[in-house]
Parts: sequence; structure tokens; C-alpha cells
Amino acid sequence: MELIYNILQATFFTMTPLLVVALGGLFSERSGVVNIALEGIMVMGAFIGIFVISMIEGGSIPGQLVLIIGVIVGGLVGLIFSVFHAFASINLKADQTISGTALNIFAPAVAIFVARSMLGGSKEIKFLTVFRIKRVPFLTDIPILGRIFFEDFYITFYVGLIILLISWFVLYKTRLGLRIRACGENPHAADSVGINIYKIRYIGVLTSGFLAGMGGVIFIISASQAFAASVSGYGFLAIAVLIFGNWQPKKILFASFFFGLMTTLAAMYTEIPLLKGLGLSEEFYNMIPYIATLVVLALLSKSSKAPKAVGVIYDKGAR
Amino acid sequence: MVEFAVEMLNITKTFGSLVANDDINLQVKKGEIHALLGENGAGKSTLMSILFGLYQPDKGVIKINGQEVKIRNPNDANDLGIGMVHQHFKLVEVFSITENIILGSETTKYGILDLETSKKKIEQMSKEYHLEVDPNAQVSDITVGMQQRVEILKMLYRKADILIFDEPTAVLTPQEIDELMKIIRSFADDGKTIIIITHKLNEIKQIADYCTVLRKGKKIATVDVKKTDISALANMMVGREVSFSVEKTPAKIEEPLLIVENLTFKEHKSNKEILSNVNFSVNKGEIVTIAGVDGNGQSELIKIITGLFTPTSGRVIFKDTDITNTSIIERIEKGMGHIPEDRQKMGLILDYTLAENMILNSYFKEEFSSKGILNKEAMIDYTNRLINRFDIRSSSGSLSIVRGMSGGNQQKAILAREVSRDPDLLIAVQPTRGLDIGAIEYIHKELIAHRDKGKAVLIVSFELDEVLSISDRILVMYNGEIVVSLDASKTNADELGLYMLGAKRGELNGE
Amino acid sequence: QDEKKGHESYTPSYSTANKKIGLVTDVGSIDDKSFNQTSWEGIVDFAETNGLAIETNYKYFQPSGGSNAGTQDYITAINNAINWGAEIVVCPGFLFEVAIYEIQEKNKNIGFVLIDGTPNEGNYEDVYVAPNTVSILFKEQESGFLAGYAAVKDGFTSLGFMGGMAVPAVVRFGIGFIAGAYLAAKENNNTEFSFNKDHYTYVGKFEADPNIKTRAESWYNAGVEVIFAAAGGAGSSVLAAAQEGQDKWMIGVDKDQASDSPRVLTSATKGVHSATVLALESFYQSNFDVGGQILNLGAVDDGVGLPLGESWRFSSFTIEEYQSLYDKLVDGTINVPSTHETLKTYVEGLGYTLNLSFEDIGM
Amino acid sequence: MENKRENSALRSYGQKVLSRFKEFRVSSTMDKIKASVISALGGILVGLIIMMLINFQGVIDFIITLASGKFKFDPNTYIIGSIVQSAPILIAGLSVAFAFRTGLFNIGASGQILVGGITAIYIGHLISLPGPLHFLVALIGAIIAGSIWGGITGTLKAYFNINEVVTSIMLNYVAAHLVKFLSRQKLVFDLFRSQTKMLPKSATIPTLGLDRLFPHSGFDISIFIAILTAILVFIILEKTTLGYQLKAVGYNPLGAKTNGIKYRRNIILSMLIAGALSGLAGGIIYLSGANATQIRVQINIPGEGFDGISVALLATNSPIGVIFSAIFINFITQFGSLVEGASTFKKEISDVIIAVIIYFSALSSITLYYLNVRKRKRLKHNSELNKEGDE
Ligand SMILES: Nc1ncnc2c1ncn2[C@@H]1O[C@H](COP(=O)(O)OP(=O)(O)OP(=O)(O)O)[C@@H](O)[C@H]1O
Ligand SMILES: Nc1ncnc2c1ncn2[C@@H]1O[C@H](COP(=O)(O)OP(=O)(O)OP(=O)(O)O)[C@@H](O)[C@H]1O
Ligand SMILES: [Mg+2]
Ligand SMILES: [Mg+2]
Repeated sequence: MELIYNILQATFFTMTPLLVVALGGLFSERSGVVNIALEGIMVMGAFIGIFVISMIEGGSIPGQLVLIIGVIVGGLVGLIFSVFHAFASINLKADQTISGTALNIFAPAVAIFVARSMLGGSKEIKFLTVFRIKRVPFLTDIPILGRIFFEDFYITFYVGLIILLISWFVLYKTRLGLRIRACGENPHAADSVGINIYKIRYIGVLTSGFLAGMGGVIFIISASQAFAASVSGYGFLAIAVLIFGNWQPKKILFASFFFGLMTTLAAMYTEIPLLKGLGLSEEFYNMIPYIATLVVLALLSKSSKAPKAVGVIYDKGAR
Repeated sequence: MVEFAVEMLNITKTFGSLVANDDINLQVKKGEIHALLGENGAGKSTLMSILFGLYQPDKGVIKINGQEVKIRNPNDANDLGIGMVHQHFKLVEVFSITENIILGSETTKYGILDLETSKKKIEQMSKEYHLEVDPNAQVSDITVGMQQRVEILKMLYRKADILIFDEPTAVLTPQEIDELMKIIRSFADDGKTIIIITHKLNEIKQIADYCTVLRKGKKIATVDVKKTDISALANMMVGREVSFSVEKTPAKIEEPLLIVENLTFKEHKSNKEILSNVNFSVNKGEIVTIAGVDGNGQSELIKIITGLFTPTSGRVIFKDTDITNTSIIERIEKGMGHIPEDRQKMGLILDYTLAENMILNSYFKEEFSSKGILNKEAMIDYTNRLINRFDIRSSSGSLSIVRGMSGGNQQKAILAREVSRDPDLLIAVQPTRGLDIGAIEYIHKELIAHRDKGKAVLIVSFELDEVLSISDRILVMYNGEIVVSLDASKTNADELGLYMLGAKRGELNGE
Repeated sequence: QDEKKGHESYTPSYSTANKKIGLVTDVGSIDDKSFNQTSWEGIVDFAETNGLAIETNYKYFQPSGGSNAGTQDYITAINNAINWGAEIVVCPGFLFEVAIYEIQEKNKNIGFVLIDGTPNEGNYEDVYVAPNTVSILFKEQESGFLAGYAAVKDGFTSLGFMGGMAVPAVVRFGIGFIAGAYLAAKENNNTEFSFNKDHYTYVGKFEADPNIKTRAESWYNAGVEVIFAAAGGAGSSVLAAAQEGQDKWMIGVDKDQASDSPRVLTSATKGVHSATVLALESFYQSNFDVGGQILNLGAVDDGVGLPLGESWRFSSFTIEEYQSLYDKLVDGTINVPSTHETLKTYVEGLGYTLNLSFEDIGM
Repeated sequence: MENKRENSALRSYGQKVLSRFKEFRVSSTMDKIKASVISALGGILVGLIIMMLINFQGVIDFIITLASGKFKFDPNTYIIGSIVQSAPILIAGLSVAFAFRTGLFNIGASGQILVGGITAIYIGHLISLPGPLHFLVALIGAIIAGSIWGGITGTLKAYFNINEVVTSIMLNYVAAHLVKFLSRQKLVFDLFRSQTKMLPKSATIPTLGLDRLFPHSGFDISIFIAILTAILVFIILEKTTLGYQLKAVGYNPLGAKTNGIKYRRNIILSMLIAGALSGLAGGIIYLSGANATQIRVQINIPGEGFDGISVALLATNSPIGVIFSAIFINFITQFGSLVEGASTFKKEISDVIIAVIIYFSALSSITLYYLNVRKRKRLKHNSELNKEGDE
């Protein structure tokens, strides 16, 4: 039982950044723009977000608020950074893969370069605050669920779930969502009823920037106590989760949970008798999440629900 | 002075060096049905796109109800009460009908989409205008005819009273066409103004009040339809005399070449039966046409014969060999030619040159390659010969990128590739879709010539005129079954229409 | 092969007029909380006492190639430092062994300081420290020993070890740590004590990673009270897990990490900092009299130890107890094992059985 | 059933990602070269501006330091070195470009490099053979291993319709762990360094004395191997029936299939070749250098795979272009070291410059549009044509 609590808690923190960033990717791709730059945007968001956290922590602002401020700053930075991608791929009709790749190279380079040149020679940005919440009065005492959901958790997990709900709601229940989806499926149809494709795609890309930037901060605060110009490839994993989740919020939740769970099992194998009993070398346990994902995809994936127009440059005059 | 609902004056529009509209004037009175006629590429869609705000004219003025207006985008057009049903439907396939109709003019309640209210409104409109649709159905699941009704509802939903139809009948059955004509008529009677683009002269004759003819971007004339006969319209459009009937001698039928036996095909996911127990054969020396409304299994049938799909059960026998499970390339090698339904997605590699496309299913032949190295010269020589023989026009000859060629020429290229291989069985799906009279004439001639060499030709067509004029024998497909086999010379459009709609079942002559 | 072994002996003549000191980092950076950082701090320290200016007089260089950098990248980076004008180049880490072996005799008048390694051509068949090179090694096992002993003495009974990669220095830290823990357990009369083999691993990288944190967390959840993280930047993931646990601790490595978090119990340090200063002083003040030598620094040389003062966070283990143990290392009463075999003998000598198998973690 | 899978394969994501590359097909070689050169110059310019914004005096000092000879400018390190050491990213770039040309996004070059590398190292230790033969066998082993690794991606795409981007990302990690495991097995393990043992000289890439002719440059024959490979890839893509088929599938899978070209076989084949190229890059990386490069027992996804993407993109996926773009990008990287040595700037400026260059190259069609008035019409025309393709 104890073990299950621990596994779930660890799963929640591993999956949160993946969930948030994949949802970011969802907005961009649903509006028709491939965003392979999620990794770079995460780095950029984490860079400034963690920097801000390290500046304001320990002062009069309470810890959880510091975290929220950091996450939002990260989001805003991501949003601003993603303008480059939006501008290139929407206004200038550039190749979206190339532009995204450029952002991926740019972000860590700038983070290290600026940190090394200006922040006193160190590329690391440390912070001290522990953001994990031990327990909440009442909630933690709910039998079983209380321990799973309200003990030793990050507030960001709930931020992630709220973003999921909002994303689902926006995409499927609002006018904006209908238009975003239309732009990703058939921009010419959207255009012919007077929808401004450029505007909608900007909204999609900038939202992805905002969420990826947030995801960067969320990733760092739950992974370590310092930012060192990297998010360990989680941006790419988020793309994988987005595809695994077949471009649908609910399935993205499942995909990120699945991947988080597998990662947790792999990291904790020594504590899980069943796994340990296999007697494999550690590396083979570490491969579990990746292989399991491929196996699940092989079993599930026959039809891809990729937005039809994703990656296709929109040209107004096209018929 | 007459009140015009729409006036387009001195409109000029160029795309690069191409003048799509050259100083065109178009005037349409309120409550009038006005036809636009012209060959492929004459500039009809362009002119209407300008009216609808999709393009900006380089020169010229637009007046709506006498007022000079600027139509910068479809929103402006909507505000002016202009609606358009596009030649290529502008629908989001994964959306429901309701979502498609309201897109861009959504009603919301507290920021939330109010689909229920919209649905009611659509249901009510669909009753009022006799445009039957199921508001909950997803567009990818509905027939083309219904898609068109959705497009019309989209206009009406936006309270348009100037309605533009760009080739609305190209994809409909005769019965559906009749229905549509009635609806359009009733719109006009309600005082709405209608502009309709079509290649079909009899439709113009049937419904339009006036007709404006365009040729190569220029306006030729505007005529009163009642005072002009069909051949005059055709001459104006093409600039020469056209013949309407295909000349062909009776078929010299020999032994069967292709035999389809008890073919059944179920869709994997839904397990829906698309083809049920289909049996027929095609003989050497005849043209067999499969008629029917789109979506009754024709596409799947052809895909099974050509090897793209595997049937759930049944056999395909070609030249006395069971080929049900052989690969596509083996079938091609065995003497099958295929002009597929979608020339751009299936027939060609648009980013390859014309020459590269001409050897798409024979590049491995000794003629074009040795030891795995392509012989570019041979390839180009060969292509140049085909260009001459089939009159394929393009900007840089055999080295033109096919993407840059016009639709008609792309179609000719496929025809050239397949016919020149001299296949024993030539399969052609909708070989003249979207082409103008001249091109259609040419392709029909080639198909008949192929038959006359003693080869078998199997055609799928949704165009009744085509079916009737080119076939020796007609098989009608309805709901996954072949419901009748008819001698082409002994039937007519009305009879075919009844079979196509499932209202009648018949004998399968000798099958 | 042979041409390489023909080492000539020579007397280098150094130019020291410009006072230019270069540091070439290995895969880590100068803030890796590890030897890159401590040797840089040593240079800074030396520079400050001698009034030298950064960029003009001292500067660090990073090789290209990231964590995948190879010998060629190190050679290029060292050359870069020499082209800049460096009179002496400090190279922290055994990864430089081959590069310095290649380059020391081609730059006879440049001083080289190789920390944690000895120049050789790649397989230790020919270890050669040229007259212009000093090779500085540490007895990490002694440092780890002190930390392990202190932790168990302080009342901890469940310990873990996470190394970055199983490189010799890290391995020695771990071996000493276990040895110290067993000694203290014996002194505490804890016959039950055992170092759980599941809680001894090398994580495979020196950078922070969420998986490492999850792993550390799972250990803490399984009852481990303190983890010795000899893993450079990856230690910060372990620390993050410790901070979030209830009463969980982390032991830092190489330098005093107390300021990183109140959850840092202690740090098993080694004197890279002071050794760097020593080498530089020797170079600039005594014509590099340590050149050509291999220094192996341990407790005797004040080369290893735990931080005292503010950083002392033990509750029951006292500085006096620490001093007395330290003295035993200095005077040789205790000889800390540095290999797996000697560790086994040592632990068995104390009356315990060692249930660690190093094979399945790649040793 | 077959058809379903086919249809969704068509709609596949990678396909969409790639659609834009098709445009390059329409523009001429000269245009592409122009676009790349403009991007390169633009990137350098922007890099310079960033440097000046951060520290204007620093830039001046940098120039003075170089001009005055205070910094010893060693052409072997900074020029020859940057050319000859570009071999790995050149070949990785070929792998990515090849896949792109055949309609696939090979983001998994890193994993293929690792698998190829470890195989080469195993062969280096396991077999003893004389001189060049030994290294050749090791290199071939690397090619085969990389090919198999790439083939997995191709097979999963062909038979299970799993997007190659996901497979590649996942397989990169699997490779990282697998290679970590393999590199600490007794046979190859160097206990003292926690990395693979040094290879015998016979297994390393011959230098033909070039390293002594150009000291510090790291000169060996790998750059020649790389250039030959580029030419070979060019021939395969442009001159052979194999390339013809593969590209046809890449451009239009359904179109190819309808005409008898085997879709699955070609997808797999294409990934086998892309993987083989990456495997070769891995062999080159780990078999060259002073004593070859060892694989450390660590979780590592080599950067060369991602550099390969940049190299391919800058070269607009032309194999011959890849030669130049690889050398150029490597040159910029070395320039970073030079900057770090001769100024107060840090070497990461080179990555900033590379990023800007890649960004500009994404805008190349626009760049050309504004640069070349004569061609303006044609480009517009082309975009019209693409539309007709959408009908
Ligand atoms: N967006 C565009 N960019 C460039 N050229 C275009 C564009 N749209 C149309 N054209 C060209 O303008 C000409 C007129 O095209 P348009 O679509 O108006 O013809 P049409 O009369 O509707 O023909 P069809 O009967 O085939 O529908 C054609 O040559 C076409 O290639
Ligand atoms: N955008 C373009 N770029 C280059 N050539 C073009 C372009 N558009 C049309 N052409 C060429 O101009 C000619 C006329 O094109 P258009 O689209 O008007 O043909 P069309 O009249 O529709 O012919 P078809 O009846 O075959 O459809 C074609 O031969 C085509 O190759
Ligand atoms: Mg046309
Ligand atoms: Mg038209």
C-alpha cells in the first residue's frame, strides 16, 4: 500500500511537466502549426522563471506564491520566445521544423551564454525553497484518496490538471476552440467564413509557448534544486506524449500518466519486489518507459488523428 | 435605370504573369439567376472569389445594390449578404454539420458554444428550405449531396441573399440535380439573387435567366438564355464548333479478361459491409462502365481489382489467373493499366518532373534503367514522344514539375502513361472529372481507341452523360451491389437514375 | 607504440612573467560543485592573494563536445589556453590523462596540473609524468570513510550511496563510506548493521535528472535516512528529494555543500582547492618544484576531511570524536581500504559480512 | 485492414511536417545555395550584433587581440581542424537529409550513432586483424548496427503506423541505456575510467601521417570517408532506381503505392539506409581521434545526431550541400573556442550564431523573394501551383 502511494506520488510529479507541455503542443498543432521547439521554449521559460524564483525566494513572499510567480514568469517568457516561431511560420510561411529546430538550439545556448557572461561565470541557477506540500488540513485525512492526492504533492500537479480541464473546455466548448480546431483541420474552410487564420494560429502558438515555458519551470522545481540550461529532453518527450495522446486532451492525460508511471517504476525498481525479482541489470529497467510506450503504440495505433493541416503552410489564395 | 444587385465593373486580376480576369464586367439583377460559363481555367472561380472577398482585384469596382463597396474578406461579403458555395467544398470533415454551419458565426452563452440553439435553428431552416440534413452527423460520414446541402445552409444561416454556386452539380446524381434546381429556383422566387457557375449547358438552359461567357480570362458576352441555343453557348465558350456525341463503332466482344467472383468487402473498424457479393466480368474489346452514385462501393471495388485493398472474401481473376492476393506491381506487369480516381494523390508524384512521372510504373524496365542506374536520356526521349502524341502541355516539357501543370494536362499525362503501356485491361475511374468539353472529348476518344485495339476497358463514372455516351455495357452499383447490367445502347438517363437510387433492381445479363 | 615510450628527460624553463593561468574544465563546468569548481576556486584564491585579474591573468576554457567530448576536444581546449598565453594549465579530472600525456612533451615550457589522474597513453601501461607536469591524486576513500563513520556515529543506521559514474575517485569515495559506516556500527555495538546493496549505485551522469530524484525518493521512502551523493550536479536531484522527505539527509561531496541546503548533513571533501593553490605557488614561487611528481594527498596532507564550524550539523557526533578519528588516519592506525577486495577484508575483519556485489552495478 | 492503415499513414504527422520541404524541389540549385549563403551571413551578422550589444569593447578587444598576434592563431586548430573534424556531423547530416528526402524525420540519429559506435568498439576489441582491415570491419559493423536500429523505426512505421518521430525519440533513450550497459561489460570495460577501453591502433581510423603534417588538427581520413559518402548518397538519390522509388514514396506514399511501388518495403529501406549512415557516423566518432574516443558509462544522447538536423536543414537536404554546411557549422563551433580563447566572450556564442543561421534558413524562401525581383513572379506562381495540388 505504502509502495502504491509512493509510486503514484512520484508518477504525478514526473507526469506534470509532460502533461502541461504536451497540452501546449496540442494548442499549436490543433491550430495547424507544428511545434518542435517545445524543448527550447521549456529551457527558456525555466531559465528566467528559476532565475526569478532564486531572486525572490526567502523574502516575505510565501513559498507557494513564489512558485506560482516563477511558473507564470516562465510561461510569459515562453510566450514571448514562441513569437519567433509564430512569426516565422505564420507570417513568413517558413518551414516549421526548421524554425523550431532553430529555437531548440537557441535556447540553451542563450541560457548558458547569458548565465556565463553575465551571472558571474556560473551556468547554474540555484534555488533553496522546497515547494512540495507535506499535507493539507482535512484533505490529507480523507481515507486513501487523501494520501494519494494531498500528501507530499506539488501544487503544480493541480495547476496541470486545471490546465487540462481548461484546455479541454476551450478546445471543445468555446468559440475559440472551434475555430482553433477548424484552422488545424481545414484553414480554407475557416478562412471562407471569415476567420482570421493568422490570429488563431498566433493564439495557438503563443499558448503553446506559454504552457511550455510554464512546463520548464515546473520540470525544474520538481526535478532538482538548480537550473543548468537543460530540461533533459522533456520537451521532446512531450512531443512524443502529444502524438501518443493522439492530439486529444484526455488521451494526453493518459499518455503522460502512463509514461510517468513507467518512468517511476523504472526508477524505483529496487523497491518493487516484482520488478526486482526479474534480476535484470539496472539499464534494462531504465528502458521500460520507452519500450512500453512503443509497445502500447503498436497495440493501439492504427489510425492517427493528427490535425489534417498541421505543418501545412497556409496560403490565403489557395483553393 | 435598372437596379442591379451585383455589379462588377472592369475587374482585372492577375496571378504573376497570368491574367485570370481581364477587364470583366458582370451585372446581375435582383431575383435573377445568372450563369457563368467557360472552359477550365477561364477565370470563373477567380471572379467569384473576388466577389466573395477571397481575392482582391487589381483593378475594377464592385457595387452591391448600387453602392460601391470594398470586399476585403469573406466577413465583408457576409455583411453584404453575399454567400458562396465553393467548387471544392470548404467543410471541416471531423466536425459535425452543426459545427460546420455555425463556424465563424457562432452563438455563445456565457462564452460557451450554444450548440443546442444553433441545432434547432438549423433544423428549422432545413425544413423551411427542404434541405434535409442531420445536424449531428459528422461531415466525413455524409454523402456529397448532403455536403452540398450543408454548404447551402451555411449561406442561408448567414442570411445571405446573393448566392453564388460554383459548379454545384458536378458531383450530384440526376435526381439530386433536379432537386437542387428546384431549390435554386425557389430562392430566386424569394427574391434572392443567384450566380451559378457550371460547365453543363443544359442546366443553364433549364434554370438561368442570363448567362455570361468567359474565355481565357476575358468576357465574351452576356446573353439572354431563353433566346440562345445550346450549341451557340458552346461555341462562345470554346471559340469553335464542338461535337457533343462520341463517335464509336459497335464493340467486337471477345473472351472475358477480368472476372470478379463473389467479392465481399467489410470495413475494418466499423465492420460495415461495403461490397456484398459482387460478380461481373469484363471482356476483351468492350468498354464496361460502372455507374452509380458516389460512395456505393465503386472506389473499394476498383481498389480491390487494382490491388490497393484486399477483399474480405471472393476472388479476382485476370487472364485466367487468380490475382486476389498478388502485389500491385505484378498486376501492372500482367497487363493492367489504372487511371485512378484522384489524379493528384494517387496518379502522380506532383513533385516529380513529368518525365519521372511517365516511368512511375516502368522505371525498372531495361529501357529506363540498367543495374539500378536510371537512364535519364531514355526517360526524357520517351516522355517527349508521349508529349507529342498526347498533346500534353506544360511550361518546361518533360522537365516540368507536375505540380505546376493544369488539371487537364495532369490527367492527360496519366492517360498517356497508362495507354502507352498498352495494357490489356485499362481501368479508369472518373477519367474526365472536372475537365472541360475539349479535354473530355479527347480522353473519350483515346479510351475508345484503346477498346478498338481489342483491349478491355473498365470505367467508373458518376456522370450519366459520360456513362451513356462511352459505354458498351453499363453496370449500376447501389449499396455495395451490382443491381443491374444494361446494354448501353438500350437504356437512357432516367432508367439509369432509378437503378442508381436503388428504386429498381434488374437482371444481371448473363453474369 | 615504441616511439611514444621514448621519453627524454629535460629541464623545463618556464616563463612566468605574464602570470597567465588557464583552467580547462572537463565535461562539467566551473559550477559543478565538484573538482572543476574547486580547482577554479583554487585559482581564484591564488589570483586574489597575488592581485591577478580575471581574463587577463586567469581564465577558464571549456572543451567542445559536451558530455561526449573526447581526447581531441581536450587537446584542442588545452591548445586554446596555450594560444591565449597560459603559462600553466590546470586540468581537473582523469579525462585529461591521455590529452596531457600527448601534449606535455610538446609544450616543454608550459606547466600542467593534472588533478585526479596521471598522464598515460590510455591503458596505464606507460604512466609518465613529465618534468613540467604535476599529477595530484587524493585518497577519496579517507574522506568517504570520515563521512560514513560520522553518519553512523550520529545515529543513522540506514545509508545509501549514489555515485555519478563509477570513475575511480567516485568509487573510492563509496568504498571509504561503507568502511567508515561499518567501523562506526561496530563501535556502536550494532551487530545488525548492514549496508543494503540496493542502496548503492552509480546513476550514470553528473547532471540533475528527475529520474535520479525519483530514485532517491524511493530510497528515502524505503527507509534510507541519508544518501551520500558523489555525483556532481546530479547531487542536486538527491538533495531535492532529501529536502522534501521527512528527516532525510544528503551528504555532499568534494567541497562543503552546507550552504546549498539545511539538509546537507556533511560533505566528504577533498582538497582540490588547496592543492591547486599549492601547485600554482610552486610554479610561480619555486620554479615548479613539484613538477614531475605524483602527489597522493590524504589526511596526512590535510587533503581530505569533513567541514567544521558552521557546517557541522551532527547532533551527537562531536568534533572531538572526529578529531580523534582523523588523527588515526594521519598516524596510520587506520588504513582505509580503497578497493573492493580490501573493503571486503576490512568489513569482514570487523565481524560483518559484506553483501554488496559490485558486479551488477558494473564493477 | 490494409486500407485503413494506409490512409492514416498518409495523414501521418511526419508527412505533414515534411510537406514544406517539397517546395525546395521547385526552386533551383542556385536558389538554394543563395538562400543558404544569405542565412549564413545573416546569422554571423546577428551574432556579431549580439556580441556588440553585450560588450562592445569586448568585440574591439577581440579583434585587436587577434590582429596584434597576442593570441596565437594556430590555423591547424582553428581552420584545418574545423574542416577535418566535421566528418561526424557531416555523415549524421546525410542521414537526416536522406530520411527527409524520402519523407521521414529521423530525429533518432543520436541513438543510431550510439549503437553504431558501441558495435565498432566491440569489434575493435573482439577481433584482431591487421591495420586498415580491422578498422574497416569495425566501421562496417557500425554501419550494420546503425542500420538495424534505424530499421526498427522504419518497421514500426510500416507495420504499426507508429510515427517515426516518437519511435526515434524513444529509441534514443533505449540506445542510451543499452549502450551504457554494453560499455561496462568486462570485454570492453576500462575499470579505471568507467568507460570503454582504449582500442588497438589497428582499429582506429588511419591518419596517413596527416595528423603529423597538421599538428593539433586531429586530421585523419574520416573527412574523406564523409565526403565520399556524401557523393554516394547523392548518386543513390539522384541517379538510381532505388533513390527514385524512395523519393516517390516520400513525396506521395499513396501515389507510389498505386503505381506498384512498395510502400512498406521502401519506408523500411529508407530507415535502414538513414540508420546505416548514422551508424557510420558513430563508427567515425568512436574510432577516430588520438586513441579513438571511448564511450563513457553514462546516460548520454550524443549531440551529433541533433547537429545532423541543423546540417541537413541548412543544406536544404542536398547531399552535396551537406558537405559544405557541415564544415561551415563545425567552423562556427570552432570559432566559438577561438572567441573564448581570445576574448572575454564565452564559446556558446557559436551556438547562438548557429541558431540564428538555422532560423534564417527557415526564412530562405522569403529572403529570396525579396532579394530577387526577377524571380518574384515565379515564386508566387509556384505557391499558386501548390494550391492546385490541394484541390
Ligand atoms: N491563387 C491563384 N494563384 C495563381 N493562379 C491562379 C490562382 N487561382 C487561379 N489561378 C489561375 O487563374 C486561372 C483561372 O482560374 P479559375 O479557377 O478562375 O478558373 P475556372 O474558370 O474556375 O476553371 P474551372 O472550370 O477549372 O474551375 C487559371 O489559369 C488558374 O490556374
Ligand atoms: N502557376 C502556374 N505556373 C506555371 N504554369 C502555369 C501555372 N498555371 C498555369 N500554368 C500553365 O498555363 C497553362 C494554362 O493553365 P490553366 O490552369 O489555365 O489550364 P486550364 O485552362 O485549366 O487547362 P485544363 O483544361 O487542362 O485544366 C497550363 O499549360 C499550365 O501548365
Ligand atoms: Mg484548371
Ligand atoms: Mg473554377
